Amino acid sequence: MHTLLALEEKVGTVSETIADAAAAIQQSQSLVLVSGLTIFMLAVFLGIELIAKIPPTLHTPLMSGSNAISGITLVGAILASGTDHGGFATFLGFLAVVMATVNVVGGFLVTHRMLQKFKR
Amino acid sequence: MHTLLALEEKVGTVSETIADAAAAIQQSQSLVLVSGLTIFMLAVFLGIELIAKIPPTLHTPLMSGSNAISGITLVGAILASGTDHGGFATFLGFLAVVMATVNVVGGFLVTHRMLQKFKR
Amino acid sequence: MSPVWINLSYLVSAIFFILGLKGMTRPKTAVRGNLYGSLGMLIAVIATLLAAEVVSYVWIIVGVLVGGGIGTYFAITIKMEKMPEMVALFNGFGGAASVFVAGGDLWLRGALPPESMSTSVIFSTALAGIIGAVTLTGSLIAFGKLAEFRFIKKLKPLPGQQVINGALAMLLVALTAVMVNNPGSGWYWLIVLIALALGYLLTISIGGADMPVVIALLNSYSGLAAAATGFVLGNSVLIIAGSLVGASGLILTQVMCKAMNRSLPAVLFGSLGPAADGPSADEVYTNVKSTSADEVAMLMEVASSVVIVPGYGMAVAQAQHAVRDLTNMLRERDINVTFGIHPVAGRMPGHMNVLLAEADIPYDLLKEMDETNSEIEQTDICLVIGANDTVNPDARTNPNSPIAGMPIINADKAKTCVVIKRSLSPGFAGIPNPLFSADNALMLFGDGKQAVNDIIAAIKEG
Amino acid sequence: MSPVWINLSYLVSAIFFILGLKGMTRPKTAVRGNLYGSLGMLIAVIATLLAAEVVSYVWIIVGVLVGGGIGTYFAITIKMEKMPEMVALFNGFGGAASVFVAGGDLWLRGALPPESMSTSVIFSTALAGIIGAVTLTGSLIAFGKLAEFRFIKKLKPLPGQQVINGALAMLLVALTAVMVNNPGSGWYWLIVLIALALGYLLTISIGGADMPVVIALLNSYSGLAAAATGFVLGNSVLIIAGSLVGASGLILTQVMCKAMNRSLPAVLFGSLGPAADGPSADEVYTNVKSTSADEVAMLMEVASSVVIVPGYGMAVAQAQHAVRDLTNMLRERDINVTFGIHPVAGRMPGHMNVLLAEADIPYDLLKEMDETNSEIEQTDICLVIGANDTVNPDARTNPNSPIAGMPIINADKAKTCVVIKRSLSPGFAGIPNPLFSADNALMLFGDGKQAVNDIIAAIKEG
Ligand SMILES: NC(=O)c1ccc[n+]([C@@H]2O[C@H](COP(=O)([O-])OP(=O)(O)OC[C@H]3O[C@@H](n4cnc5c(N)ncnc54)[C@H](OP(=O)(O)O)[C@@H]3O)[C@@H](O)[C@H]2O)c1
Ligand SMILES: NC(=O)c1ccc[n+]([C@@H]2O[C@H](COP(=O)([O-])OP(=O)(O)OC[C@H]3O[C@@H](n4cnc5c(N)ncnc54)[C@H](OP(=O)(O)O)[C@@H]3O)[C@@H](O)[C@H]2O)c1
Repeated sequence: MHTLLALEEKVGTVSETIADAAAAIQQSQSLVLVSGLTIFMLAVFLGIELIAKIPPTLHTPLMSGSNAISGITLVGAILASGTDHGGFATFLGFLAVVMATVNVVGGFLVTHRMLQKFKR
Repeated sequence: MHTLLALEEKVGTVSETIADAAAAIQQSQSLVLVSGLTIFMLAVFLGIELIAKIPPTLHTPLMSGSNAISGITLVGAILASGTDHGGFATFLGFLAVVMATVNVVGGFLVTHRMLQKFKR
Repeated sequence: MSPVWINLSYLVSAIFFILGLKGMTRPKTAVRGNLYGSLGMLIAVIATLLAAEVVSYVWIIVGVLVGGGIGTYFAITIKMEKMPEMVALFNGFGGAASVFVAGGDLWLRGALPPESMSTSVIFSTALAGIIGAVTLTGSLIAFGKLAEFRFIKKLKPLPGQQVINGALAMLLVALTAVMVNNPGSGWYWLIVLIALALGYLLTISIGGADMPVVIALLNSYSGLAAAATGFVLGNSVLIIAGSLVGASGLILTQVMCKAMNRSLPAVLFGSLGPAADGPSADEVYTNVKSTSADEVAMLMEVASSVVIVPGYGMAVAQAQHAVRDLTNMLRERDINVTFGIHPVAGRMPGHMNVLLAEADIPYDLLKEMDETNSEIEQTDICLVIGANDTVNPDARTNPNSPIAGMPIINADKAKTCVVIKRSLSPGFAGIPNPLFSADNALMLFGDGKQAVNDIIAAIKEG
Repeated sequence: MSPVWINLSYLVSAIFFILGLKGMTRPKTAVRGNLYGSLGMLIAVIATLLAAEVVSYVWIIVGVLVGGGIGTYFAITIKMEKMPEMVALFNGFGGAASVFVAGGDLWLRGALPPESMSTSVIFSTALAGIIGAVTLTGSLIAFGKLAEFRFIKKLKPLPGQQVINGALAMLLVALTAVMVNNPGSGWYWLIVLIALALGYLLTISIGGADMPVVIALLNSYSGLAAAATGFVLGNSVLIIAGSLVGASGLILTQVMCKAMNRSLPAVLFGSLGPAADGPSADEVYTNVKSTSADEVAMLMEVASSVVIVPGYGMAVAQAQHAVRDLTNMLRERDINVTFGIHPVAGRMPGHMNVLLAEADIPYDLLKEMDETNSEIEQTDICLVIGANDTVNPDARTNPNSPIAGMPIINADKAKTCVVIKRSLSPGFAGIPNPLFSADNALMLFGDGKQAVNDIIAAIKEG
């Protein structure tokens, strides 16, 4: 009985700890959101400051280059198509990989081609 | 005995879960560091871009104003002096609160006083 | 790699994206900036491939090979004047990728315990779907319009379209709320469908002088879609890269709005209707005087200043190298030659600059619109090559014109204005141009390249 | 408030800091920018007060009242020419606060389970201590130098100081490593002590033309210390605000280095030694010609262009209002008056601009150094008021001078140069100035304000 009691007690504290941990995890999830928002805010301000000074000459290359950067979704596509759970997600991931790669590779290449002309 | 066994089993899985949770927490701690670094990086770039265009006229007010902003340590000071654990930490926190407040209040005020002159 | 290392790699990749964008703001550093950007992408992709979640590589490799092949092929073979279309198409692909990634993630979460479906994640998923889908159809329509496909021109906005758009937007908000409370792939795809329709409707009704604004806006959207996907996956590099692009697109949108003298709401929800009260081509073209290359050559020989105003037609005719030769020839004869670059000449912001740079025409001859306009009355000859809407005085004088209020290059105010184009057919906005029958205007009909070469030959002979 | 809401408030506060800094870069928006900054601070402080961790308010309230009182008192009563000292002192306080916060946090962690002592947290703690302590003593010394305390001037760098500094820096690295492996408050305070010594030694040896760089650098440090504290506490608003300030200080440092024609390493580890081979005052001042207000007035009456070069002495004499009156008077007589502003005139970057703005002297009369120098040879009278080092031609001609290489305003190249100061005593850098015995130079000895008023009176009479 003694052992049983001790065990029950242990289970009790253990459950509490788990509850605590779960709460902490949930908390930290929300904090991940907040830090995501913080990062978003900073990047938006930074983007605005970076581009504010761009001369008209570079509008076209900037659009095509930044468009290539927005192909960063490729990272998400790889994550989606690379999981083992397969099926529909892999299919969607595959489509996304194809499209994002077109965007990335085509975008950077064509920008490079254009900018070559600006070099003297 | 049946209950005992079940309980022991429970404790077993429970400990595993706890270990998992602990690992997750540690992981998330490191990720907090990484997101801190990300925020730091973005803010540094942003600071550089923001200030790059400042005219010499505003060098003095900028220094005194940004100096006041660096008094944000006040937030940390409040956290340190407001805990219940008291003693040495409270004392350090109190000192920090005083100094940071001088920095903040004095800094913003004197900047305001200076900038008034720039208004037309 | 452990999550921490992966995230540190993402940090490095984000730094390269920032340096890349920064580099792209100056001609000297632009090439390097683009390389930095692609390096950042490479780092992010490699780090992701090494993530623990990624276990099967087959489809990734196939996808990258297929996508890379297509991208490379188009990037290398596309002609410079077609580039705007291609960029629009690529932009649409980016939006589509966000739709699929968010959808795939949602599907995977279906198998996980419900805690993984936090409100913010589901909300971000819906957002990624909406922005991505709007970007997709919007870009496809823009692509069609830029490529000047016939059938796109035939697609007319529905009557009461404003109301329909508003209703669809409300519906999207409502469905998002439903989905947040009741996460499921079904709702997601419904949302995506509606957003696809919205993207189509929003873009189909925008035309003429407003397209540059829309193109910049779609650029911004593709970034925002990526950022929303970043919130779905809790992935900082997606958030950073996406919002950098979103912000830069927003700034460009603003720049375009200013250049077109439009407000953003006016572009998005502005008056539609094909300006039925505009004069017809027959009314306008009563006094058109046609000229020959020889006559133009003679005019040039006695001129002391020439302003060349290039437009989309110069790109179509691939005339930029011929134009450079003409420029050099005139400058050798001590004639002052400058170029008047309208901010939306061509089919993409800054398009003319790229084309003229391609032909090695020195930067310092390229003047912005305002500068050109301030000197145009003292200019002997304004040579318009394949430009139309950007020199249409209706924008200045006719408040009912679809391009009313758009600043133009005042070619009609030069002492003599010579216009090179193949016919009297209209430009992108589809409206007649009173410049062509102005008293001081002479039309040199013909293909842009041929006409310029004819002028060169005539000057050599003369 | 729950942590999420607090962090959202911090986000809002960070936005205000960004808008604030952005505003401070343009004269028109600077006042608003400063208000935004203080609003951001208010939000951050209130959110923190509502945090669950904060349970006892007594010491906080007392601390805020005491600190706020002191800050307000000084901010309101300080004279404009003393402001540089005060900003330096405040800066030091910021550094000290970081030291105490990091120390307090470490002490609190001592009571928690060892997991809370992650490597990165301890490392950040050490970093906050080091940067904060260097900022503290560095700023105190800068304060003393700017206030020109006697005893600070007497403090001489130790022989072989470079080596000592290097050794201390190494020691700090080693102790940080020890502390990371073996967290404890003892190690922390040892590190702080050594860093205090390092801050003292680094700053005490820097003088003359290099002080502006150091002041900007210390400004940057105070931000970096706050950012390090942010890593200790895992607090994003500290990281953001701190690194914004750190970055802006870094940019200013670079600007100052450029203005002084110095490289940052040269400033920090540069040649010390009081340039013993410079000429003595007696050697230099052989040909000093003294003048009177009447004579200056007569010169002014026939001049067509006057450049006024203000320096720290104008601030000390509070002469800026008199200078404005003189300016207005001369301009009424159709004499072209401009001001030549040296970037480091006064005791803080941009100090002169603040003083002249205080006296309502129009912006557009204020010219930067380069512009003034390009026109100085056509200038009839260069009126130097309380400037010394910034018009010392030794910087241009004597490579052994402690200010060698610093760009100066070439007052000696004007047709006539009139210098107002009280005596032949040196400026901040403590060296004689050959300008004062140049052939075209006239000295008007006296207090700046009095002398300018005398000139005004003489012109009125004449
Ligand atoms: N830049 C942007 O960002 C952007 C984006 C989207 C839309 N747009 C719109 O595009 C238009 C740009 O104006 P624009 O003045 O550059 O051009 P435009 O108004 O589109 O006119 C181009 C002209 O070039 C002529 N042309 C075509 N091929 C030619 C050839 N081979 N040789 C000689 N001429 C040829 C055409 O007349 P013929 O057929 O008679 O030869 C046509 O009138 C504006 O309406 C603008 O709003 C701009
Ligand atoms: N701006 C910055 O960021 C900064 C920061 C730190 C250090 N510094 C240093 O400060 C110096 C600034 O040069 P500066 O040319 O402005 O000034 P300065 O070289 O410091 O000389 C000031 C002169 O003003 C005279 N003066 C003092 N009180 C006066 C009064 N009441 N009436 C008339 N004259 C008076 C003094 O001569 P008398 O005593 O004979 O009257 C002195 O020679 C540089 O060495 C710079 O490196 C600048």
